[in-house]
Amino acid sequence: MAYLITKENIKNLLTDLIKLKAVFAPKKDAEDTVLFGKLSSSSEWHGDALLTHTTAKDKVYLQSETFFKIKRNKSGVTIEDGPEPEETVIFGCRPCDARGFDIIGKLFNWSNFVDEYYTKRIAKTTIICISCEKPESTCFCTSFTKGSPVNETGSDVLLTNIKDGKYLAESITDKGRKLIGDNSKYFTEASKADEEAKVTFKAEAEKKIAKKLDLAEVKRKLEPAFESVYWDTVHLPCVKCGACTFVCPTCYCFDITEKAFDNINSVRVRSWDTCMNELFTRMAGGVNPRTDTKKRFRQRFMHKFNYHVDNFKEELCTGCGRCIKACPVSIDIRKVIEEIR
Amino acid sequence: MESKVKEINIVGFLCNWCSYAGADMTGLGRNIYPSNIKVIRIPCTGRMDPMMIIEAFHNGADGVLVSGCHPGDCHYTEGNFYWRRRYPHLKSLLEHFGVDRRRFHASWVSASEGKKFAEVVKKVYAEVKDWKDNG
Amino acid sequence: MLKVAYFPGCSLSSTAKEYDISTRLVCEDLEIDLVEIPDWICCGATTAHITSELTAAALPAKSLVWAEKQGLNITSPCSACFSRLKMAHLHIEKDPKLKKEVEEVIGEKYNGKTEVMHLTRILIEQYGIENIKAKIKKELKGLKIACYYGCLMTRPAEVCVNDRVENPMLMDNLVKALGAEPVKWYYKTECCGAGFSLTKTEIARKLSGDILKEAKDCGADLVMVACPLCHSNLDARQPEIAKLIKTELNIPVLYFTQVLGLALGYNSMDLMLNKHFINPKPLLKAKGIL
Amino acid sequence: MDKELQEIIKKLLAEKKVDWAIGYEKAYDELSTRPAFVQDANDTARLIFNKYCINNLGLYLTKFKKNKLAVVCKGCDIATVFELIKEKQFSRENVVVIGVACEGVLDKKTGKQLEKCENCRVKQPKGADFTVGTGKDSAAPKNFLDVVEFEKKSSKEKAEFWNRQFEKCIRCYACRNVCPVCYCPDCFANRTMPEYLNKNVDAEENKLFHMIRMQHVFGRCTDCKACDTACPVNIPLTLLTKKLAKDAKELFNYESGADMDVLPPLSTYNEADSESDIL
Amino acid sequence: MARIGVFVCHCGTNISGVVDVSRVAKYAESLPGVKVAVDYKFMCSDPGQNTIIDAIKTHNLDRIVVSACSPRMHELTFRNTLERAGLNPYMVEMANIREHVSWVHSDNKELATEKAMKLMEMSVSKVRRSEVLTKMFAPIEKRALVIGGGIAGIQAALDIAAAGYKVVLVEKESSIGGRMAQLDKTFPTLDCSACILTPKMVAVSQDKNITLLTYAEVTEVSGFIGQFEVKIKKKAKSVNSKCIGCGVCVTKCPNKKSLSDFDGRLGPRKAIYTLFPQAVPNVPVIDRETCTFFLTGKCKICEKVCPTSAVDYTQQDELITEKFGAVVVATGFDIYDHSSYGEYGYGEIKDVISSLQFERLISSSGPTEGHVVRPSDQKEVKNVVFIQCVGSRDESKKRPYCSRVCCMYTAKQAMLLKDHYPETQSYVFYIDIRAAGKNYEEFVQRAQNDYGVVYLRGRVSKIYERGNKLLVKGADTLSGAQVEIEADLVVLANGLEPRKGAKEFSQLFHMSSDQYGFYNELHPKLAPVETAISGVFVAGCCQSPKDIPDTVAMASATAAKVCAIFAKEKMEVEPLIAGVNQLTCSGCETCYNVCPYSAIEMKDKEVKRGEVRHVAEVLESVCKGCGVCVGACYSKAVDLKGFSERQILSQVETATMPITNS
Repeated sequence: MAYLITKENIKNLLTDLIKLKAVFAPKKDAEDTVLFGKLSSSSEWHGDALLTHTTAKDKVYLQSETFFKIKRNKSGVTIEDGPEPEETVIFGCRPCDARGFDIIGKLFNWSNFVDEYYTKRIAKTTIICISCEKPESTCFCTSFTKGSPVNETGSDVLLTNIKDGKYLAESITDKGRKLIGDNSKYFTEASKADEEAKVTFKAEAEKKIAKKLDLAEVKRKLEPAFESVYWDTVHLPCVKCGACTFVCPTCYCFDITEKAFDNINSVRVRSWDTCMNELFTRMAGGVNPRTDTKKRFRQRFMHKFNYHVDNFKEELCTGCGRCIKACPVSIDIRKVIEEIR
Repeated sequence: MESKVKEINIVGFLCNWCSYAGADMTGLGRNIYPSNIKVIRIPCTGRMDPMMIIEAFHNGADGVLVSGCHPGDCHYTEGNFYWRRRYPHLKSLLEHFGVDRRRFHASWVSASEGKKFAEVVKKVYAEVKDWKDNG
Repeated sequence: MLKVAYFPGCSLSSTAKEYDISTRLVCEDLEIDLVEIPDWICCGATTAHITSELTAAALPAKSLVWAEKQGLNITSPCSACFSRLKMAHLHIEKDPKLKKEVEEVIGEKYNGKTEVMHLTRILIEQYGIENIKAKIKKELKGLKIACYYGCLMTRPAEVCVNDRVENPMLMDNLVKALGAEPVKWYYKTECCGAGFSLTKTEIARKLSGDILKEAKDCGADLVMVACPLCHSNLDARQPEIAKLIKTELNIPVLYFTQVLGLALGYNSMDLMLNKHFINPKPLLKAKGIL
Repeated sequence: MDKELQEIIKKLLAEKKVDWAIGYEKAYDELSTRPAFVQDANDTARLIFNKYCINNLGLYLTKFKKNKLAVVCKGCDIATVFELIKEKQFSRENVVVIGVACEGVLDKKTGKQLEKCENCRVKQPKGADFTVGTGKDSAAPKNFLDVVEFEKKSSKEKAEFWNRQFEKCIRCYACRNVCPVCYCPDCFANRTMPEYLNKNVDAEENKLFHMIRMQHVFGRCTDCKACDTACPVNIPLTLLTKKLAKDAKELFNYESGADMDVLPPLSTYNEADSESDIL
Repeated sequence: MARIGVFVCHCGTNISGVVDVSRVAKYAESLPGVKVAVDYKFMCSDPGQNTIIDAIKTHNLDRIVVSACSPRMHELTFRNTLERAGLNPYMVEMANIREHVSWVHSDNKELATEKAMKLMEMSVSKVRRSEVLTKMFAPIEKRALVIGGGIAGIQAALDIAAAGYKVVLVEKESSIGGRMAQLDKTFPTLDCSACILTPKMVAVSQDKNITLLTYAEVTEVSGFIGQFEVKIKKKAKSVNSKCIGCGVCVTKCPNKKSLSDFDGRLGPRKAIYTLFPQAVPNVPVIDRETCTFFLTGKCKICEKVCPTSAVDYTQQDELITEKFGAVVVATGFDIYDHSSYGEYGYGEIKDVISSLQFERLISSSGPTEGHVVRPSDQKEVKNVVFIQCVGSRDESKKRPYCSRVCCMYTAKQAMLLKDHYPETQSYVFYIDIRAAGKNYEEFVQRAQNDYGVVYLRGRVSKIYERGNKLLVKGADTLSGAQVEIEADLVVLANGLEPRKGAKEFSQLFHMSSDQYGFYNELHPKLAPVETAISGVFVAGCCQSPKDIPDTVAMASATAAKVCAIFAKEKMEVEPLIAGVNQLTCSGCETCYNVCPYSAIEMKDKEVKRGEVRHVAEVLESVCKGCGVCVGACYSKAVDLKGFSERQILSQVETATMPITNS
């Protein structure tokens, strides 16, 4: 079902939502950094930037998630769960971000393994996504089967700015339908013409994305390329920081640690980790199968475009291009996989 | 007021040869000073790893005092000279990060200056308290 | 062209007018541009520096600041003025507190960029002895000169840059360059007694007498000075000294600029040689210089 | 200029004077460049230099210790090279410094010229083995006005400011990993025995990381801004690195990378050092 | 998991009078790893220690905390206790709840008790991170190197050799003897310097334990106590061991163009020369810079006249490397160069001479065969002025220190002069007389009373030549008068300063020196002959100006120190020292730069298979455990045993967390 909502009403909707739930939307700070931040008023929403500096991933898959607290007492040890997630709305993310939730959602719910922390949070999260009009030079979402500036995968509601100040609102999931239903006063029904306007919008937006990769070809080239000399030189500029993976909507690797606060209280925490970090694969005895930058660098691309495709039939990437922008040495993921030999 | 006194936590790093011995001398002279200081014995102020001070503040210490031999008296001849360089830099850096200058102090206390050690602790306590009370 | 800020000082405007005239004359001849400091004020010699450190530093500071603003080094032929300027410069540089006070008093900043040089140093180090030689019109052959430096040009040691405090050679080198012969003597920096010249004249007479006698004993034809005070003691008092020690002295005392002027070909009137008590003309005529 | 640069490197590689040359090449768009590693004398055509060449290539010297290297350096980057030589990370003979005259570089994120370039006195590189182009140094020397302004804040305001900044920090360690002097084989942040830094990411823990990193690079940091420009969430690390430079200058009259014969301020001492603040 | 015992001491009522010790013990029991916690009246007493030993056995403890007095008092006691209980002695930590708690917080017993609990908890945290440490032993090369063949070096070498150890004595001149050989007589006994020195020199040459290397210099030093490796350059003497010391070559050598440094440049020296007649070894050397043959290729007279064909022009400098266990540095002094004194004529007035030149003039083996004559015209002297404190006690010359010997030798020289020439008159300008020493003051009094030396308290303002006399102008501050003395000769009492090149030499050993270049002793009172470098000792004037008896005493002291090292089979090394984890070392040399003891060595080492890196290594026998390196290391690669990063960080963490009771 498609609706129309005006920009004015979007703000009204936000104002209402803020009263009920934790609403995260792009916010701009004094250093011009745009991040998903908790809104206290709808005016804080900064809708001008195409992409936030980091993704909304951390609102569902927390960078540091407290699993449980441990308390020692006379009778032994008691375990106390981490805080319960609250009802959350992620507003104003982009289709590439939203599709990231779809991709890691599958991983955290893989065969007989369910990650209860992620599952619990995503169930309480409604994602309102806004289609992209003008891509950045780093965008390449159209290279993916499901990728598109108006893609709806992962979103609960998709907003598309079909004409000035008027947004086409499509409810994608039950959560989305409920949200529109609960706030129906801000929505009007969309006409056929409105829905057609979106088709034009899509065509134009996709046209603007210059780079389109043949990912099947990439996969075909990657499979035998593990020992390729290509990796010997392509990794050289990489400084092995974790910027690319931490801004990625799909990277999900983590580490679990414990910290004692005093002689009685301690806590177990899951934190994001990155395959670029040399500690990532280092084992207790000091052995490290991925000893150098080359191996770590290779892993990132192999995982995203080869191994993950084997397991999930889709790439671990949505083409948002954040890693390209965040990379301190401007390594271009598109160029790296395109030129594999 | 009692609870307030207890709330102030000062970590003291004393070099083994002068200031720790000086603090022992304070005891011998029965000079009373605030009990808020918890002393960690180090061989020399040159051993003082700035990280330990940063960690102390990070862990919630209200104040830190590092005390060593007077310049020229170092048991290891020059350890305190290195500390004397680390201190102003570290204090300035910590201040830049928002750690108030009243919270971090250094002193020279020789093995015979028991009275002085008590005075130093009182002074540090007063400064930390001033910061805590008046921001 | 060498350009220097010029601080004549009070003596050179009065009793030592011939020093000023000859200085300007030789500098013009050598194409050294002396820029007289406009509205120069008293250097504060003797009276200021024994009473107030601040006054002693602030008075010369005015001139120093002007020179610094013009980007010039500063010189004075008078040894007392030179000494005050130099000492003020050094004191201000060394003592931040004094610097602040001075700057408050004169209402201007002094950055210590200007260098205070005695005129002899300007001539020998900056202008160059070879360049002077090239300008000489008349070599002063056969003239034996005792160079008398006095105290203010060479003391304390800090002001005596590039020269020996105990046995200065700047003027001797100049004399040599002019073709005359500097006599080897040890009274170059002995006290002339100027400090007592008004209060205890007998001391000044005794000390100046020693100097003149030594110069004579060492075979000097004339004494060459760079200080108006030395000059007045050695020249003006010479007749009474001679009477006192019962020795025929009659040894002319000339400013170094006058001696230089002679070598550059100027005559007695140009250099105001007639202004001295001991008439140098007979000697100079005898040596074939005039 | 690019031609000249390419020719120099081509010659060095062809004559086997160096194993690797590190320069810049175009990256994903007109506004971005990236480090380029060239081993083949015939492969130099991609090397360029322009106002988008923001990376400090001195960074890679510690990673290629065993090779003879040629490295393209802006005037400011040369300080890094000298600092690293001073810290014995490689020897002067093993590195050919190719200085490039620079008119200031632009931050790829903002498109604005870096603040350090406004008061740069090494636009014409000094101390390089080869120099390409001529640059005109800025009239005014480096100033610390922004740091001085920040220092005026109360400690509470400072703490609040940094808490807001470090809430943003995602501990990707880009700042550390692009830092040329952060070359420790095993950073304290990675240690577990003892655990100086917890893996937990929150403002306090993040601040601890930055405090210790800043302490560790004191007197070694050349204020090259690599960390500042690398930060994916724009934390103004320049305010910290500049503070380090200011303190080094004011406390110990030291400038990193400036004088090869002077030891870093914390590696030496002077018996006459000030102790005005010591009780 | 650690098994910790906590022992809380009452110290009579010293502690328990203020601190609730049972509460401290009870709190200890709640801490992780603590298996037993007890309190006792006197923990340090025998029964107290037995309580600990029993508890260790009963509860199978592997480490303990003693909450009692200062560790400076009883840490050793409890280490011994642990050893007796069969545990590693370093597994004890003390919580100082007496000096740091009960004695200073008696105003508030509650707070005092809580602090005691906290300090105990911090010690528990620390001991949990303690590691087993073992004393180490290092081998000792029982050979000593003595550098400098003056009286200090000679004495040290003789004493060490007398104890039966091998000594190599290195001297840069062609003979040993040093400054003392230049002196005529010595104060206060006026016995002849050569007469008392020569037997010692001969003893050196005859001692089987001493290898004498003259005309040789130390060029490179590496290693550390017990294991120094020293490179010595033996300069080519051009005369080989066949020489019998007949001296014909010297007599016949026609080249006397150069001046003898030994004679204060007052007399000539041949191109082939022995330093002085009693030289040891009595073998001449050829100075290749002045020898006619080496300059022009012609002459060879010495070769022709030598009865044993000992002259060998083809000899080359030789570099030898030797190992030593300890080093005595006795490099001596130079006299202050008085050319910086303008008032004394900038060193340009020929008849203003240095004190050492006077020694040579009055010495019967000197250039004038003992005739004191003016260097300018060789005329005998009548009036002689001595000026003291030239380059001593003079701020303006940056020599504010007293050279200690000048007052005495000036008095001696004035007396000798009068002895030789009774008609002479001496004047001494002095600041004040420093004659502290046995029979010293009496000696100076004798000079004044018996020898008629006129002592004038004041400085000389000017010396200048007037005719063939020297006019000395000065002040006599006692009478307030200005004095003018017409002198024939002025003798300056030049102060003592370190040898030229002393700074560079000290860098060979990484020894520190003071602002003048004198080598620093380890402690000005309690370690006056040791240096900061273990195994390197200093003797004589290279450490500070001193007279012959002090020098000899100091030399013997170094010998005793060296023998004490050699008397042990192996060197015992305290284990509380630094260690480097080379895997994490970045090789930045920061620790190397800051170590006060040069206990860090930089090495290229294979740290992982196939990975050679430039890394630091601690010389275990040199490290004294100050930890400056740990404080300076950015890579956190170096750590200090007993005060490790883990231990201190855990103390910091514990100190800042509140007291928790479950």
